[in-house]
Amino acid sequence: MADKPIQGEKRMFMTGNEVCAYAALAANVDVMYGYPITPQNEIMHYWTRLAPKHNRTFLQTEDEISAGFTTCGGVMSGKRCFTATAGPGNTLMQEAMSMAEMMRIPAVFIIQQRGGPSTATVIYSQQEVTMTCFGANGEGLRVVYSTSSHQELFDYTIKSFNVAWKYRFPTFVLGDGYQAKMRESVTIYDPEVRGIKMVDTYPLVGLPGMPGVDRDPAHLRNTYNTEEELYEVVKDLVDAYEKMAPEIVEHSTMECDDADVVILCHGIVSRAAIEAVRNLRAAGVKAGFFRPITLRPFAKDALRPIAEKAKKLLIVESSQGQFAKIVTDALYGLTTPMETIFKPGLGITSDEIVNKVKAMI
Amino acid sequence: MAEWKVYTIESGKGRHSVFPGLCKGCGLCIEKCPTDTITWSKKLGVYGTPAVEVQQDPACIACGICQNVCPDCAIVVEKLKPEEQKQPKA
Amino acid sequence: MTVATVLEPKMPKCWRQETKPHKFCPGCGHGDILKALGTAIDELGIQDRVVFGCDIGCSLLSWDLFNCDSIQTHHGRTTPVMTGVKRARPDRICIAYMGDGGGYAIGSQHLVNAASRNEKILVIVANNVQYGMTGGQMAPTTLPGMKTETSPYGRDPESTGNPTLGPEMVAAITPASAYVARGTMANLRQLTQMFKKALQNQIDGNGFSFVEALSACPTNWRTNAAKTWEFVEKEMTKYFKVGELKAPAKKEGQ
Amino acid sequence: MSKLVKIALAGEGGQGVQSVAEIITEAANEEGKEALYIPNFGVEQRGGVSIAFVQISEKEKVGSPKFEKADIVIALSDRAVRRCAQYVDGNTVFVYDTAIEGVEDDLPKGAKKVIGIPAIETAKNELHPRVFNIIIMGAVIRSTHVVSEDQAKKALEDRLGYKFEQDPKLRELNYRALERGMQLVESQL
Repeated sequence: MADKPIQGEKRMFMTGNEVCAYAALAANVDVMYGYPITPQNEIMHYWTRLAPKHNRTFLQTEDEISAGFTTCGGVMSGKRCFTATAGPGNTLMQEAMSMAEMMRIPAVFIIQQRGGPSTATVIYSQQEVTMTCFGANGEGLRVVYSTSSHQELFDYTIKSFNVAWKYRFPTFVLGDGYQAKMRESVTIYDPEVRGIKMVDTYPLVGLPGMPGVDRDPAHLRNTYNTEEELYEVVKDLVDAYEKMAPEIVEHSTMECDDADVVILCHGIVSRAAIEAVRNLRAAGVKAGFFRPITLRPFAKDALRPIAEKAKKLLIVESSQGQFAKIVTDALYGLTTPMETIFKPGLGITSDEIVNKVKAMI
Repeated sequence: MAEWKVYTIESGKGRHSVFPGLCKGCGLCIEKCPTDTITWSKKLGVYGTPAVEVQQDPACIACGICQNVCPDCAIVVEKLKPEEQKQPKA
Repeated sequence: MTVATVLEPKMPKCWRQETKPHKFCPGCGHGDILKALGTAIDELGIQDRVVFGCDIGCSLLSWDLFNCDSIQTHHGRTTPVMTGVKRARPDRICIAYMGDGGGYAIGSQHLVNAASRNEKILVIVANNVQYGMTGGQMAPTTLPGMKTETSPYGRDPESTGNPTLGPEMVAAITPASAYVARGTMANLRQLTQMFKKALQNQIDGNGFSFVEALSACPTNWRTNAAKTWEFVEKEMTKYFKVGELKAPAKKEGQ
Repeated sequence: MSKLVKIALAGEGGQGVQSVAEIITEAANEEGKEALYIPNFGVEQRGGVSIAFVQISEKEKVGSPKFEKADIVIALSDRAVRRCAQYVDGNTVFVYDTAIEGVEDDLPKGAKKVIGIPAIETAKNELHPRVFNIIIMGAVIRSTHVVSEDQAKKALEDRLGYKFEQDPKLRELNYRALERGMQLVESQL
């Protein structure tokens, strides 16, 4: 195709919000819907500058409720669509996200976490973990990637569109205000040069032919008449989710084999943890590190043997135990002692982790 | 109650006072002054940008528009008694 | 001999001196609009009865501007929060203060329904034709052809519609007992009178009161003072006509 | 430069600290280093001090974007001097402008070194107030060696080239500002 917005590969130096806009372009996204909220605004700003040059479009809606539902509408009409939000906007958008779970709408949501509860700060946090994984009424049948760098923002935004359209579950890229606003190097690329084929999209409504004559009409719904009927539907949803989980679950580890203390964290905090493990190892302390990349589904099977072998675990997060709940759920029954650094709405540095680990041994 | 530093200049019919601790240097008053007598000052306002001050020439007519339009209440204009008024330079 | 007196800034009495200078940018219209509102509150002598609510967006920076009880709420939700206060405490004078995003986009359903129900509150929308706090995105009020961060090639009414005419809409759906007007920061005496009449309408228990105030955002418009005034007085008034749209007659015996 | 350099640049809005941070990190990126820059932003910044957190590493990816202690702190206003005390420890070089009044008691006591430079005066008297932040940029690169002088000039060219084209004197002015900034710290390091 002549109109490839990104040719080959290119090292760039930019903000994370700019990275997301480029990734959506590279992923061949058709439409972005959005409503202003800090710290995700620049995703819209870059998209509205780039998109028209490649015949892609944008709609600024009247609020996040509308941004979520227009995204669902765009996706059901067969287009690759996404939206981006944060904090109170994420709260409002849960209604549409829950419809996407129920109706298997492959919409992509980029969340740049800010402080909470309420309006709180526009800066940084990891307090949207519970909401992004399990928000709204339902079972949390979503895919959530927690990224830690601009490279991951680019890679996983592209991947999100493919996972969403292959498995038909709403998919989330969970970033944060730091990733949104900071600048660092990133290599952007045309997915094809890396052997990534974008999964074909297809319409759920507006199909060719006369409904009732040439084909059945598409009657999509999210309301059911009886308890039993709903139970069957949800059971099927859960089965499909569980079947998908082993195919997409991701994590990464560092020096866990002989570790006395294994640090557990996700997202941008893992950068501080990697630095901490390096410094601790240099000081002769056997520290290791485990990081889930998908928060939903969670890499339980990979974590359990590591946690069992470690002498101690340290959970580190910029929230008050939202991540720890996911971890302790996965580790139910194990007795490895566990300590925590909980800093809701506050960045975490490697020094803090190093000092804590030293105090634990 | 906060105490505000104030610079006062008498010009024409007015006693024109500016509170640099309130002046953000937006310049809205300069544009609205019907006699073009308000200008940038060497004194700095609250954000480290120049505050405003009234000049002798052209002279102030004490209309109070600058005080009225200032979004920060940084200006107070008082009308001088006839005997106190300054004549503009020729 | 003259008695030496310490000169004080002439702020409305109901402004809280300790929080000044206020947090708005240089040349921001909020300062002027809230000065007019403060003057109206002073002249009506209602400072102790006012409950002031502000939205998110730059209007939130007024959360500690007055020496009045104030509530900073969520984006678009100031109207229902103040409705809730008024319904529970009808003796309070409730003012919901927001920007054009909070009033005409995310909070539009609340504005429509509060107006339809003729809630006895005052809603003020500061209209600066874009989103200020989030960095200058297109708003429902953005003028055709105007460039913003999310309409970088200029607002195209074909795809994004025409500027929302708030007071015209509110006037159409309210009964005769509502007060509806559009003022401007370029005429603060008139704006103050509008606020006084709107507040009096609430005090009299007549009905809904709504004032839109044309405002300026030199920071995101990237205008100097001269251009700022030109835009407010010439460009904005081409679309947004200043004046009263609905002013109920005084009740019998007043 | 050592393996990783942490810089906190702080001033009033309009002093240009954010653009200095941007130019330096872009230059470092061009040299193949790993650079990370994050501003304080949004409500956090309104009416407050503008701070740029910069980290530049020889090779490895940079860790968390903000840090507890900086290798070098540059404070360009009285509020910035006070706000930045928290980033100073025994390994920090603290640079401030000598034109700032009333901060004698607020200068950090425990810093490795406290350096006063007359950047504001130099900009006003010798060059032009507009290139004040380029003087600061010179001071930063000379005291940290995070980028070479040549790369810094190339980065200026990339960013301001279109202006230099119209007025070549501007290029001279910017280069001189960069060099003056380097000289100002040179003798005190």
